Amino acid sequence: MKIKIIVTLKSGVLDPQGKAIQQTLTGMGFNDVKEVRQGKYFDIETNESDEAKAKKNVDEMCKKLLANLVIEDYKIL
Amino acid sequence: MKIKIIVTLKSGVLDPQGKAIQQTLTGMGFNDVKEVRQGKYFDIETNESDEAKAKKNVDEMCKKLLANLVIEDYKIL
Amino acid sequence: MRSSVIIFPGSNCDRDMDVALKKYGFKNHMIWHNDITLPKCDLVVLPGGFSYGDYLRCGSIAGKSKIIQSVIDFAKSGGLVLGICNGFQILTETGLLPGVLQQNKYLNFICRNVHVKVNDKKNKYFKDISKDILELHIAHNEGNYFCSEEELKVIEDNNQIALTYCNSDGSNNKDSNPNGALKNIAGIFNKEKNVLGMMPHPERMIDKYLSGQDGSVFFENLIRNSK
Amino acid sequence: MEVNEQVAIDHGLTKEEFKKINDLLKRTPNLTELAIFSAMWNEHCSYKSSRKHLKNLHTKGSKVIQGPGENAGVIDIGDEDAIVFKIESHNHPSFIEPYQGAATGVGGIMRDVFTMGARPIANLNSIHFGSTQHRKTKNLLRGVVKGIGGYGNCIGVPTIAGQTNFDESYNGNILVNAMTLGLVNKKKIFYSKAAGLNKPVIYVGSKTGRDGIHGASMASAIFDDKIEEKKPTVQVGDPFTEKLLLEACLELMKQDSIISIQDMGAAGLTSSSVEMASKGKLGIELDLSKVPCREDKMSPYEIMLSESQERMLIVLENGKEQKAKEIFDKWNLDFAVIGKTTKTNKLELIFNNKKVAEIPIDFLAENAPVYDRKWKKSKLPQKINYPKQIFKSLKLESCLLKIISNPNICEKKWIWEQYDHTVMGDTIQKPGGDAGVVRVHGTNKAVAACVDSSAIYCFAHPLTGGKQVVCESWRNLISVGSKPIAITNCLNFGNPEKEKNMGEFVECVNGISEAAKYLDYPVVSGNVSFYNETKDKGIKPTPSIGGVGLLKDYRNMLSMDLKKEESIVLVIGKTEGHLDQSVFSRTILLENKGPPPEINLFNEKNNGETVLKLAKENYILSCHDVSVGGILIALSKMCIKGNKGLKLNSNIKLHNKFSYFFSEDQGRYLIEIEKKNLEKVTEILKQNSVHFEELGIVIKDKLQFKDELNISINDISKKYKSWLKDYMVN
Ligand SMILES: Nc1ncnc2c1ncn2[C@@H]1O[C@H](COP(=O)(O)OP(=O)(O)O)[C@@H](O)[C@H]1O
Ligand SMILES: [Mg+2]
Repeated sequence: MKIKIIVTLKSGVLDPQGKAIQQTLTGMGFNDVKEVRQGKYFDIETNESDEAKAKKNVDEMCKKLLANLVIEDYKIL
Repeated sequence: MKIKIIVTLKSGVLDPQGKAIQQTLTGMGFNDVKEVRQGKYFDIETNESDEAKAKKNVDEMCKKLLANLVIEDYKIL
Repeated sequence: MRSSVIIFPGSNCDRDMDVALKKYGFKNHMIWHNDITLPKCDLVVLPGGFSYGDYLRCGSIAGKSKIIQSVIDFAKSGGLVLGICNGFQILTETGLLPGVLQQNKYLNFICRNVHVKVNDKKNKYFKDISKDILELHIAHNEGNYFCSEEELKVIEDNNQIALTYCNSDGSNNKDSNPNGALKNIAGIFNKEKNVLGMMPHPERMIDKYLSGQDGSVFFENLIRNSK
Repeated sequence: MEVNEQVAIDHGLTKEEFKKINDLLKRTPNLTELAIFSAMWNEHCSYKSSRKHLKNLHTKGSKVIQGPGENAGVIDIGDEDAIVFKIESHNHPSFIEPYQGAATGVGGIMRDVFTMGARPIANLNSIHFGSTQHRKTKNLLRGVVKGIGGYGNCIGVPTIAGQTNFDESYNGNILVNAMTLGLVNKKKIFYSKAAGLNKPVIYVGSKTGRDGIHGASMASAIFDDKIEEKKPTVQVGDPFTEKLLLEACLELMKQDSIISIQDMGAAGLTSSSVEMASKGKLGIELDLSKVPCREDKMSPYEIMLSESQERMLIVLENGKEQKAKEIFDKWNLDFAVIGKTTKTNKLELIFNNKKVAEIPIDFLAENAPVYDRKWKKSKLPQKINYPKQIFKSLKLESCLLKIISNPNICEKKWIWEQYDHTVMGDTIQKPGGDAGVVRVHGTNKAVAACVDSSAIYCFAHPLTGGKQVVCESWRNLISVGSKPIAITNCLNFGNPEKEKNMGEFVECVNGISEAAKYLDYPVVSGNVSFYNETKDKGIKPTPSIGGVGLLKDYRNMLSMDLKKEESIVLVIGKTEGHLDQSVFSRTILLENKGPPPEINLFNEKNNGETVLKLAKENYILSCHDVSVGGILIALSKMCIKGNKGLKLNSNIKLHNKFSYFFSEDQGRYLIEIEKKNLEKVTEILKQNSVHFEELGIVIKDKLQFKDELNISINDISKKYKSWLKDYMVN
């Protein structure tokens, strides 16, 4: 089964990429854009077929590797 | 309002980072992981309050900047 | 011969390129990304560096800068456009060159000398070049060239592959591929061969005290051909 | 929030310090004021434990334009040119978040250099990690290297040299020291001293966020189990913005409008504004509502303590604001007039039209506490007597292969290939040699730089260790043919409140100073990092010395690769056979006691200067200093780099071949010379009373010694080159 994860910077943590993208979008004429924050997305294909178990595993992966909890939060979709 | 976007590599496009993560996870003992694909996630805060309009705008942003359609697909959540 | 080097915010090989072009006889002008028009010139160079910090995708944001439309027009009119490293990435992002440059296969930035083979000499960049194999320098994190199979077929059919990574004897194989690039591609042309994108930095190899001198071979040939 | 003693303690102040603040102010400070005191009186900003001893450092010399006390040191390299350089630690943040910690370390040191008007031309780094067996080491190393590269590569400044060490004492406390060299016109150096009344105070660069609030106090805190809670204070670096800031600042500096300029480093707006005012004996008034903020509702407390990166504070000439703003607009950076200089000698802060803090500048700077901490002297350990039979079963070849693949000796290419070391087109000696060398753009001059530490020696005997690091740095510079000019130092130590650690500090400083003075190799800048300790376990004393030397003509640069078959290799300096604290003793004999090798400053200076004389006469084909591992290791490296072999003389006078080949006696160099010059070289060496021995002759591809050693360079090379790569990849 497939599990999807989103990892985002904690609010308040500087997101240089997001800032540059927002400025570019504005420069391109997308004047409505107020803020852009960029994060990471992971698609994990696992052999575990029990959804609850799979998610528990993925939760551990996030904590141990996929997210850096110092500056990032994660969400399992 | 906030619009969320996910940009992923087209299937068939090599994802070295995803592969490295998969290997690391396996090395860490997560033996069930079959494949990892990494993508990007964007949170766009726009002043446009009409959802349909906002999404239309964001769709254009994706085409013009946020995704490189040669190798990437996008999805507006 | 007149050349223009475009400076984007975050370009960092612009000075090196200026030094190299002047050394081999170009009259070079530095052009700011916010300018709208190019001065009259024979060659436009998009230099290496980290335009916009490589944020989003390398070259993607620079690909939207004001000057780019003039560069595209210049290329379409047959002018020589050369993109080195980040410049190559920008050229693929603007669509002047096919494909994309992905992250290096082993996920590390690589700074070292490599050998590349000149694959096509029927163009202004490599016509009559005195060496078939050049030792050049690479310094990049995203040099892993990729394109779809259909596209690759077109590229190959048109002889658009300009340079391939090789061993010092010219043989191409996995060991001589530093970044995982498709078919060992280190540089490609557009169909008309007036636009060239390449990962290696010839401008860092223009005298014997630097990493080597094959950059000189490249520039000497380039100015001769653009006359 | 009501300020009381507990709040002060939570801010890292002691009870006594809190009382002193109350006495000075004659009232209780409000929370913002308390935070400002805590930042300024912190070890990191006030140097309260080290100041007394740093005064002893030798800092004077004919080439010194600016010694310690400014953002960076400045030395004269002839003509109109000067080099600005400094090293700085970013240890604690790098342990918590290796990528961002290391990246912002590089960013910070580069700002220190371009603040003074210099364009950065080279970066170096000294990094120390725990045991290679420790579970965290690999990831920390990977993250730190990526962070250093990520920042330096993006800015486009070559990383030309560095040093990497592993030792279990860094298991819980890695060291990341970053060094930058910049080039400036002697007449256009900028300083941080404010001058003049009612001058506009300008904020430029990135916006202020809640990053790193309390970073300065973290830098001086001992790690404990609560480390997780301290995490959110790590800053994120934005090298792209720094590149813009660099270009914008250099552009503004071309106009005559800057009176003083200061980067916002540790303790951000607080320390930058206080320092500028304090040096200028002025007051400063800031309206914090005008500070560009990234987040809503930031309080004066947060604005003053934020350690958001890529920001600068400038005092401008009146009337120059508009022109300056145009430059920062062009580079798309924030620009705001946030205050003015005043005659009150106070720091006065306004927020939403209300005064929120008022502190005499003196209280923060000059009246900051200074401690004369207790310290313990170290005894010189007894020399070890090695019984003869322990050498019996040893083979030269296996010892050589084991040592050359030791983590602290093996090739560090996996690291420096990730650093762009050739950008700017002037790097003529890349990492992997004794020192990195970059040309002074557009001239025949070149600058050499290296960074060294030797915690093992410093731990065994701090005074000797301190001297040794300076000498090693001097030798590395000589080995590339440059004349050593001056040093910067990053003093990484444990908890200064412990007598042993404080003693290590005091004696290392004395050792550094003694050697610097004797060699006329003054200290022009530096940084102290105390409290490198986790759960009571401190690091070995680790002063990192960054050295800078000058080559008047870059074409005379030396390198270590053997050049020519049939030429002769000499060892300069005497080999006494000192094995204690050597890699050989520690890894082969498993003995880690005993004194470090002795330093003889006379020989050190004489040998070095004589090597330079020989270089000047063009007698030297290649040169390498003998450092850790001893002669055979140094020789092997020369062979590997030059892809040549060496036949060692069979009549070398040996007391014991192991102590001859692997001892780490100081003051030695290996030089390769042409056979035909042997006589002339010998004569010069004798004239200068330099001890030397003929070691052998360059041959094709083997390292040979009698019938005891016959090994292909290829085999040695594989061992040398594969260890780190294999370690990191597997
Ligand atoms: N972290 C690093 N960054 C850049 N270069 C490094 C780093 N670590 C080691 N090096 C390079 O590897 C080489 C070997 O270092 P070292 O073992 O200290 O040399 P030696 O003792 O022979 O002088 C040096 O040239 C140094 O510049
Ligand atoms: Mg050395």
